[in-house]
Amino acid sequence: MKQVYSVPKSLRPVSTHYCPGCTHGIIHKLVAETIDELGVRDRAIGVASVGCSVFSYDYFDCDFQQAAHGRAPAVATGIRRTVPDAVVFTYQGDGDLASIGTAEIVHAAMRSENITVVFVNNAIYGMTGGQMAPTTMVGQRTTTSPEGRIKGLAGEPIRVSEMLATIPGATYVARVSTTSPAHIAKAKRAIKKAFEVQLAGGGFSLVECLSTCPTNWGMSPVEAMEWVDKNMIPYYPLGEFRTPEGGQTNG
Amino acid sequence: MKQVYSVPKSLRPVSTHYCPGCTHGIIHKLVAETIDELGVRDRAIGVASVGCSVFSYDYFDCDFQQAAHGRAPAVATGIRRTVPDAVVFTYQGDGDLASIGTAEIVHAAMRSENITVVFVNNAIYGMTGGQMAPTTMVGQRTTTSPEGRIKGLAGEPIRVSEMLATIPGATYVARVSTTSPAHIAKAKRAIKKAFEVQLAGGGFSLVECLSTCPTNWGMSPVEAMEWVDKNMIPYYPLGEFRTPEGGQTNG
Amino acid sequence: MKKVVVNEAKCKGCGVCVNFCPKSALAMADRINSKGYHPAELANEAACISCGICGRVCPDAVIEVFKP
Amino acid sequence: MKKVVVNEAKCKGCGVCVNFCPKSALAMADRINSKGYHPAELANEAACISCGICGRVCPDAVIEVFKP
Amino acid sequence: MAGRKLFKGNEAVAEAAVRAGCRYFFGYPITPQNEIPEYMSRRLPEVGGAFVQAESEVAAINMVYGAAGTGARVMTSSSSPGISLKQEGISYIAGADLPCLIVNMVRGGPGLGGIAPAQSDYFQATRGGGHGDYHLIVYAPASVQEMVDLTLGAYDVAERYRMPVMILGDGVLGQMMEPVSFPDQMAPDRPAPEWATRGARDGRTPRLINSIYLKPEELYKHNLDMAERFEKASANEVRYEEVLADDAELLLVAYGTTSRVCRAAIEKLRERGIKAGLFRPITVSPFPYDALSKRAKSAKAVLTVEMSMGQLVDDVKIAVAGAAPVHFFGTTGGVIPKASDIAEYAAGIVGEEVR
Amino acid sequence: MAGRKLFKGNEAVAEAAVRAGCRYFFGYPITPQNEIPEYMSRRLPEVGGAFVQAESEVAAINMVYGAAGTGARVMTSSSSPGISLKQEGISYIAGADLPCLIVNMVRGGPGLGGIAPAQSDYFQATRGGGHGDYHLIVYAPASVQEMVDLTLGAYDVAERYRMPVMILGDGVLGQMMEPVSFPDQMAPDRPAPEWATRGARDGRTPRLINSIYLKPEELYKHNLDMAERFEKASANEVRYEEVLADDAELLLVAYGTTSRVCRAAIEKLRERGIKAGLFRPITVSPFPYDALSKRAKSAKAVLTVEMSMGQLVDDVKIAVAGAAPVHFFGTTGGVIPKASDIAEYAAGIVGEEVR
Amino acid sequence: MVEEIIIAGFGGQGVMIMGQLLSYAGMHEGKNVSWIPSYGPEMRGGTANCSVVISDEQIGSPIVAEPTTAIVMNRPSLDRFEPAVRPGGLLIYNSSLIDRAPERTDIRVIAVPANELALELGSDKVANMVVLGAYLKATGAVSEQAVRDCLSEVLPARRRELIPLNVKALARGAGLVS
Amino acid sequence: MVEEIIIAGFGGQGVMIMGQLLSYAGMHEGKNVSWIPSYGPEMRGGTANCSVVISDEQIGSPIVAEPTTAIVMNRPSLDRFEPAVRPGGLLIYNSSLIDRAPERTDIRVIAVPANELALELGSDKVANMVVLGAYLKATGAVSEQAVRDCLSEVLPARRRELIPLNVKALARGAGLVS
Ligand SMILES: Cc1ncc(C[n+]2csc(CCOP(=O)(O)OP(=O)(O)O)c2C)c(N)n1
Ligand SMILES: Cc1ncc(C[n+]2csc(CCOP(=O)(O)OP(=O)(O)O)c2C)c(N)n1
Ligand code: SF4
Ligand code: SF4
Ligand code: SF4
Ligand code: SF4
Ligand code: SF4
Ligand code: SF4
Ligand SMILES: [Mg+2]
Ligand SMILES: [Mg+2]
Repeated sequence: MKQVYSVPKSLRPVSTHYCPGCTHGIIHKLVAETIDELGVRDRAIGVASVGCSVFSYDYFDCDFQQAAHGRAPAVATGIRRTVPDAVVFTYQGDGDLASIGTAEIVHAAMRSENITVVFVNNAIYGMTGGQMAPTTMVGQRTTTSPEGRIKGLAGEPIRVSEMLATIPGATYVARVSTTSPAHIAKAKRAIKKAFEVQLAGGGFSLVECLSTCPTNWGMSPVEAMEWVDKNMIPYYPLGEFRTPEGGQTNG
Repeated sequence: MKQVYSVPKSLRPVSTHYCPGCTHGIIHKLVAETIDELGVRDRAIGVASVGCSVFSYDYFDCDFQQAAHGRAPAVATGIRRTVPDAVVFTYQGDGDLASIGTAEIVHAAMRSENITVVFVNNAIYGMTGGQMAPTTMVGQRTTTSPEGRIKGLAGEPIRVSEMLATIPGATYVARVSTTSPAHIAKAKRAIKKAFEVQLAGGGFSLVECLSTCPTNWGMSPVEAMEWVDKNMIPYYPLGEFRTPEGGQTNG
Repeated sequence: MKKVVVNEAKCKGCGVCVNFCPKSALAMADRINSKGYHPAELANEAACISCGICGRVCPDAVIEVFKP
Repeated sequence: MKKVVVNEAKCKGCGVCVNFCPKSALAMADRINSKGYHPAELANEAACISCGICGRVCPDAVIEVFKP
Repeated sequence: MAGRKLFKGNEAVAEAAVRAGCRYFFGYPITPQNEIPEYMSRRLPEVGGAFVQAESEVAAINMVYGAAGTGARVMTSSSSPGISLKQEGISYIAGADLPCLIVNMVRGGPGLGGIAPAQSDYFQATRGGGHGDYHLIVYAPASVQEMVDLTLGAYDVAERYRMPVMILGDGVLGQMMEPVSFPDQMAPDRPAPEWATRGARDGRTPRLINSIYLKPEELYKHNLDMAERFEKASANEVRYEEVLADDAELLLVAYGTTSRVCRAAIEKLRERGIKAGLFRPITVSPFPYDALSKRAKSAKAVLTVEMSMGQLVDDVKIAVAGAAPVHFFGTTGGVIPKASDIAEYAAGIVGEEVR
Repeated sequence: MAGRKLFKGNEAVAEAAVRAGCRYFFGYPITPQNEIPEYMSRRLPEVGGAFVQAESEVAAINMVYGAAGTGARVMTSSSSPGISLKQEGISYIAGADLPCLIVNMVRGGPGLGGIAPAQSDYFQATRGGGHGDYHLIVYAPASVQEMVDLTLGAYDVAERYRMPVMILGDGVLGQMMEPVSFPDQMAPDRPAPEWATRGARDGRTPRLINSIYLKPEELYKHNLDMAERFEKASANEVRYEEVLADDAELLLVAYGTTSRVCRAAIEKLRERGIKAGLFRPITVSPFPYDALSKRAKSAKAVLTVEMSMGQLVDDVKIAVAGAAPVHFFGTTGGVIPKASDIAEYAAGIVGEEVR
Repeated sequence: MVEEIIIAGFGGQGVMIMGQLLSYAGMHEGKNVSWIPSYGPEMRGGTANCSVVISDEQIGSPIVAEPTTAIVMNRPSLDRFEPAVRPGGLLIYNSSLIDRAPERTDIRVIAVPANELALELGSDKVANMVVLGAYLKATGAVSEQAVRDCLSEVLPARRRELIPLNVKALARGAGLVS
Repeated sequence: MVEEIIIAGFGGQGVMIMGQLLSYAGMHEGKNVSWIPSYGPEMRGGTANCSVVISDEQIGSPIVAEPTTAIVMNRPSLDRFEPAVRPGGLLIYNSSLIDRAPERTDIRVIAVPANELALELGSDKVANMVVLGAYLKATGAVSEQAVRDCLSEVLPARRRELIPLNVKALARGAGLVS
C-alpha cells in the first residue's frame, strides 16, 4: 500500500499537551511539513513564544529558543543577525503577538527581518485560562469580559494582517484558517510561501492562522471550527494582504 | 490698533528650551490655540512624553503628567478612565510614539480611548543627540546610521498614520506639516478637529505633525523646513487618513 | 494493513477526523485509551477512499493513510 | 505701537519669520540679546501688511501683530 | 464584620481592595493571579469603577501612574515576570510620589520559570527592582484573612507616605481558600488629594505629576524627601509577629507561606525539647530591623527559612549584625519546604550551636 | 599593548568589547551612554558584525537573548530607566544560562530622574532587579582603563559561568576621557559553544535555549546549579582593591567614581593625622564579603560612601557583621560628593569612635 | 482534631470540588479550614491535586506534606502520594481505575470502585462523591449532612440539578465503609 | 604638579574643546590627565562645563570640586565657579561677555577680553583659544607647543583649516599674561 498521508518528520512522535481538537496541532503539522519539504530542518531555528504553544520546542525536531512573552520577533532578530544561513521562524499566539508583543512584531516587519512568523489567532488567551485578547470578537464572553467584549470599553478587535500590510518591509502577509480540509490546504500553501520568501532573502513574512480554543470557548472541537467560520472569518477575511509580487487577494 | 495675531493664552509666557527654529514651538502654539478656542484649559490634562518635548508641561498652562518614554497613551488611558469630563491629550515624538511606544499607541487606538494624540515626527531622536528613529528617511545620516539609514539593515521608515488608520477605533487620523504658513493653517485645523472629536466623545484622534530638528539635522531652521517639504512630504503624504465621517483626503 | 492507521494511544478523541471524513468511514470507538479518551477508528474500511483528509485534519498527528 | 512687536529677549534669532514674511518687512537685527541671539525686527514697517504670518510661524511665540 | 466566607486568596485581595475604595484596575493576565483581574472585571463595573485589560504589564503600570495621578484609588496585580516588566513604571510612580496598590503573587523564576509558589522576588520587592533611590511599602501576609486586612489599610498607608504599597504573596496565598471576613462597609468616599491632576478648574494653578528633576541638587532634595517619608513609615508602619519567641534559643525567621510551615516545624522542635521560636516580618519593607535585632540577642542561633536561594537572609544578617550566627534553609523553584525537613535542619544547628 | 589614547569611557568600553570579540550590539539610545551605540554603529560593520538599534530596551535585551543563544558574543548598554525595562529579559537570559555583556551607565533616579551620574542602581544590579533566584557578575570599574580591562575579560567570565556580566558605570565614567591602552590583538575566534542553537546540522540532536521548568523539582535543580556556578564565581572572580588599608582605623568603602573621590578624602584625612584607608570592591557581585570582613576586623569604624541613599551599605553591613560600627555618607540625584565633605564627615566619626 | 487531606487525580475527575466541599462543610461546622490546589501545565487533562486541612484549632500550616488521609483517583496519584501518608493514616483509592493495590501496611487502606458504583447510580461523573462519602464515613472529619448542605454552594449553577444524584453517591460511598 | 581646572561657558563657546586640548596636550607630555564634561538639558545653547585634571602623579579623583584654576566664559559661570576656586588659585574670565569683575582677593585673577581679541584676529570663534593661550602662559600646565600639536586631533575635520587662526589666538592670549 502506498502511503498517502504521513506524519511530518520534523514533528517529534510525542503526545502534545494541547487540548483535544485544538488546532494548534494542525498548524504545527503544516509548519513541520513545510520544513520537511524545503529540507531545512538542519538549519531551522524556531522561536517558541509564551502561550499554549510554549512547549512547541518539544514537538518540532529542530533547534529552538523559548522567548519571553511577546518578544519572539526580537529573539528571532538576534538569531537572524548572528546566523546568516539559518531559517528562523517564530510561532506566536494572539495574546503574545497582538497584545504585549505589538511593538516587536511591527518593528521586525519595519526592518523586514528575514524571518517567518506563524501567528495563531484564536481570539483568546488560551494558556492562562481564557482571558480577553485584542483579537476577541465584540460580544465574545471571556473570563475578563464576563458580559462579552464591549466595544465602548475594550474597542473592536485588531486586524493584525491588515495593519502589518501597511508596512513596506512586510514582504508577505496572509491570513488563513484551519477549520476545514480546504482551509488547511490553503494554509499550508501560505506557510510554505512564507518560508520560501525567507529562503529567497525576501524579508519579513507572516501567516495569521485562525485557530480554535475549544476549551476556553466552551465548545466541542467541531463546534469551535464552525464558530471560526461563522464569526471570525467574516471579520478576519482570509487572503494574501501583501505578496513579494505586490499582489493582494483578500476580500 | 487691532491685534491680528496674539500669543495663545494657554501657553505660559516663558522661554522654551527648544533650539532656535525648532518647529516643536509652532506645534505647541497650535495646541494652545486650540485649547483657548475650545475653552477647555480648565479641564485639559496633558501628558508629556520623553523627548525634546519632555518639558512641555512647563509651557502649557494646564494640568499635566509626565509619562515614561513611549507610555503616554497608557498614562492618558489611566487619566481618561478616572476623570470622565477631562480633555486628555498626549504630546509625543516619533522615537517615543513610533518606536518604544508602538504597542501603547496601537492599543489606545484599538480601544478607541477618547484622547487626542499630538505626534511630532521629526525623523530623528532629537533629545538624545540625533540617533536614527523608525521614521528616519532611507539614506538619512544620524549618529547611529553614520552611512545613512540602510534599507537592508534598518528597513524603510514606518508610516504611523497609515498604519493606525487600519484600526477601527482610530476615529480621526491626519498628517500635517509645520513648514509654511499654509501648512501651519492646515495643521491647526487638524489639531482642532482632533480635539473636537474627543469633545464629542468620538474616541481616539491623532495628528501626525511633520516637524524639523535643525540641530541634529545640521541645517539652518529654514533649510530644515525645506528639507521636510522636499524629502519627507513625498514619503509621508499629508492629509486625513480617517475621519469620523469615514472620509479620507490624503494622496 | 488498514487504509487508515490510528495511533490509538495518542488519539485525544476530539472527533475532528470523524467530522471531516467525506465518506463517514470513521467513528469514535467505545473503548478508552490510557489517556482516558475514546479513540477514533476506521469503522467502515470499505467506504474509505484513502483521500487522506482525516490525516491532514487530525490535530494530533495520530493518523496515517494508505492507498491499496 | 509698531505693527509687529517682537519680544526681543525671547527671540532665538532663528530667521523663520524673516523667511516667510511675504513683504520682506522683517530682518535680523545687528544687536545681540541676552541669550546671545540676533533678534528679528520690523525693518520696513511701511511694507508690512499686518498679515500675521510672522506671528503664526514664529516657533517661540515671540511676535504679536497689529493692524492700524 | 459580616460572617466568614470561603475565599480564594486572589479574589479576597481583590474584594478587599474594592472595600478599601479601589475603583480602577489595570492589569494583564498571568498565572497564578488571574483570579484578580477576572474578579475585578466582574466587580468594578458593579461599583461604578473601571477595569481595563492592558496590552501588557508595561502599559498596565503606566495606566496606574496616570490614574493614580488623578488621585484615584487604583490597583494592578501580576506575578514575577510581569512584575519585572513593571519595574520602570514602579520607579516612575515612586519618583512621582504617587500612592497605589501593586500585588505580586510570586512564582518560580528566573525567566519563564514555573507557576508554582516561590519567594524569590524578595530582593526585587524590598530593594527596588527598578532604578534609583526609592522604596515601596511591602506587606507579606501569611493567610487569606491577613491579605484582606493588610489590603484594607493599604491605600491609607500609600496615601499617607505617598508611595506605592505592594502585597507580596505567592502562588499558594493566591490560590488557596480560607474562611475570611470582610468589613460590611465600603471605605467612605474621599475628596481628591490636593496634588491630583484632574483639570485646573475654578482658576487654581495647574498641577504637575512628574519624576524628572534635571538639576542634581533638586533631585537630591526630592530623594531626601522620599527617604524621609520612608523613615517615617519605618517608625510607624513596621509590623511583625513573634511566636514562642520569648524563650527561643533557636529563632526561625520566615514570612508569608513559609512562616506557616515554620509554625509546624516549631511545634515539632518543641516536641523534641528544642526551644524554637518564630519571628515573622509582616512588613518586609520597611523591615523590622530593630525588633529582630533585639530578639536575636536572646537567641543562640537564627535560622532564616525562605522559598528562595537566600534573599530574606540578607535582611536578617543586617538586623542580627553578628549577635548570633545566621543560618539559612531554602527551597526554590516552586518547591515548598517540608516542616519535617526544616525541623531536621534546625535540630542539626542546635546540635552544633545551641547545646 | 599599543600606546595610550585619550578615550571617552563610553567609547572605550565599546572598543574593548570589540577587542574582546563582541560582534553584535543591540541597544536603544539613552543619555549618558549614547556614545556606546553610536560607536558600535560605526565600528561593528568594520569587523563584520552587526549593530541593530532596537525599538526599545525590552526588544534590545531580547535580541541579546536570541543572539547569545546562538553562541555569539553580544552586548547591550543602557542607563537606569532602560535597564529597568530590561529586567524581565535579564532574568530570562540568566535563567537560560546565557553569557552576554550588559553595560549600565547609571544616572539619577527614580523615574525619569536626571542625567547626572549616580550609583543608585546598586541594588538592582547586585540583587537582581528581575524576578527569581539569579545573579549577575557585576564589575564596578573606577577608571576608563579599568573599564577597558574588565570588559576585555568579561566574555570569558560570562562564558565560564554561563551568566550575564554587567559593567556598572555611571555618567562620569561614561562621559569622562582618560588615556587608555588597548591590546593590539582582537580576541581569537572561538568555536560556537556546544549548547548554541545555530541549526541542528550534521545530524546532531536539536538544542534548546530555555528558562521554563514547570516541574518545581526541576526548576529547583536548575536554580541550585545556577547558584553553584555563582558560588564558583564567588570563589574565583571576586576582585577588590585596598588603599592604605593595612593600618586603617577608619575604613572607607566605596566603588566606582565615588572611590576616586574617597582617595582624595583619604589623603586629606591622612594629612590631618587620621589613619584612613579605602576598601574598593571591583566586583560588587559577587561581593568581596570575606576580604572586607577580614579587613573590617582591624578597623575601629567603617564608612560607606556612595552616590545613593544607601545601598552598598547593606553589603558592607553584611560583611562587617557587627565587627565595627558601619557609617554611611551618601549623595544622590546626580550630586557627586566632595572629598572635603567626606573627610569632614569621616573626621566626625573618628572624633566619636576611633579616638 | 486535625485532618490533613490530599486529594489527587486527573483533571476532570472532580478532585478540586471534593476538597472544596470538605472545606465549606468544615467551615460551616465552625472548624478552621484551608484548601490549596495544585495544577499541571495542561488546560485540560493532566493531573491535579488539592490539599485540605480541617482543624478544631487555628491552622498552623495549610501545606500538607504528610497527609493524615490521601484520596487518590488514578494510578499516578497513588504512586506519588501512597508513600507520603502519615503512619497510621488513611489511604482511599479508586479501584475502578487503579490497577494495583497499595503496598503500605502501616496505614488503613480503603478501596472504592468509584466509577463502577457511580455508573450504577446513573453517571460516572459522581465517582468523586462516592469516594468522598467513603471518606466521610471513615473519618467523620465533617458530617455528611454538612457536605450535603454545601453542595449548592460549590457546584456550578449548570450542575445544580445533579444535587440529588450527588447526595445518593455520598451515601453509596458511606455504605462501603463499616 | 596637579592642575585641577574647570572651564565653563555657554554651549557653543568651545569650552569642551578647550578642556580636551589641555588633556591631549597633557597626555602627549607624558602626564596623567582626565576630562569630564557636564551638560545642561538644552541641545543647543544652555550652559556647559568640563573638569580637567593634569597631574605628574596618578590621578586620585578626576572630580574637581575646588579647582586650582577656573576659566569662565560667561556671567553665570563666573557666579557659579568664582567661589569654588581654591585659595591661591587662578581665575580667568572672558571680560568681553562678563559685566562684573570678580570679587575674590585671595586668588589670582586674569581678565581676557576674548571676543574682542578674537574678532581682531578675524573670527570670534577662536575666543576660547585666546583664553586658553592666557591660561597656558599663566600656569605652564602644559606647553603651548603641545597644545598646538593636538589641534588637529581635537578639531572636527571641517574646522582643520582654522588651525593657523587657532595658533594665532593661542599666542595672542599668551601675550596678555606677563
Ligand atoms: C510577561 C508575561 N506576562 C504574562 C504572562 C502570562 N501568559 C502566559 S501565556 C499568556 C497568553 C497567551 O495567549 P496567546 O498568546 O493568545 O496564546 P494561546 O495560549 O491562546 O495559544 C499569558 C498572558 C507571561 N508568561 N509573561
Ligand atoms: C526608557 C527610556 N529609554 C530611553 C530614554 C532616552 N530618551 C530620551 S528622549 C529619547 C528620544 C526622543 O526622541 P523623540 O521621541 O523622537 O523626540 P524628539 O526629541 O525628537 O522630539 C530617548 C531615546 C529614556 N528617557 N527612557
Ligand atoms: S487552552 Fe485552548 S489554545 Fe490552549 S491547548 Fe487548549 S484548546 Fe488549545
Ligand atoms: S534637538 Fe531638534 S527636536 Fe530637539 S529642540 Fe533641538 S531642534 Fe528641536
Ligand atoms: S482517508 Fe478519507 S475517506 Fe478514508 S477515513 Fe480518512 S477521511 Fe475518510
Ligand atoms: S482527529 Fe486525531 S486526535 Fe482527533 S479523534 Fe481523530 S485521530 Fe483522534
Ligand atoms: S505681519 Fe506679515 S507682512 Fe508684516 S512683518 Fe509679519 S509677515 Fe511680514
Ligand atoms: S521666528 Fe521668532 S524666534 Fe525666530 S527670529 Fe523670528 S521672532 Fe525670533
Ligand atoms: Mg490566543
Ligand atoms: Mg523625534
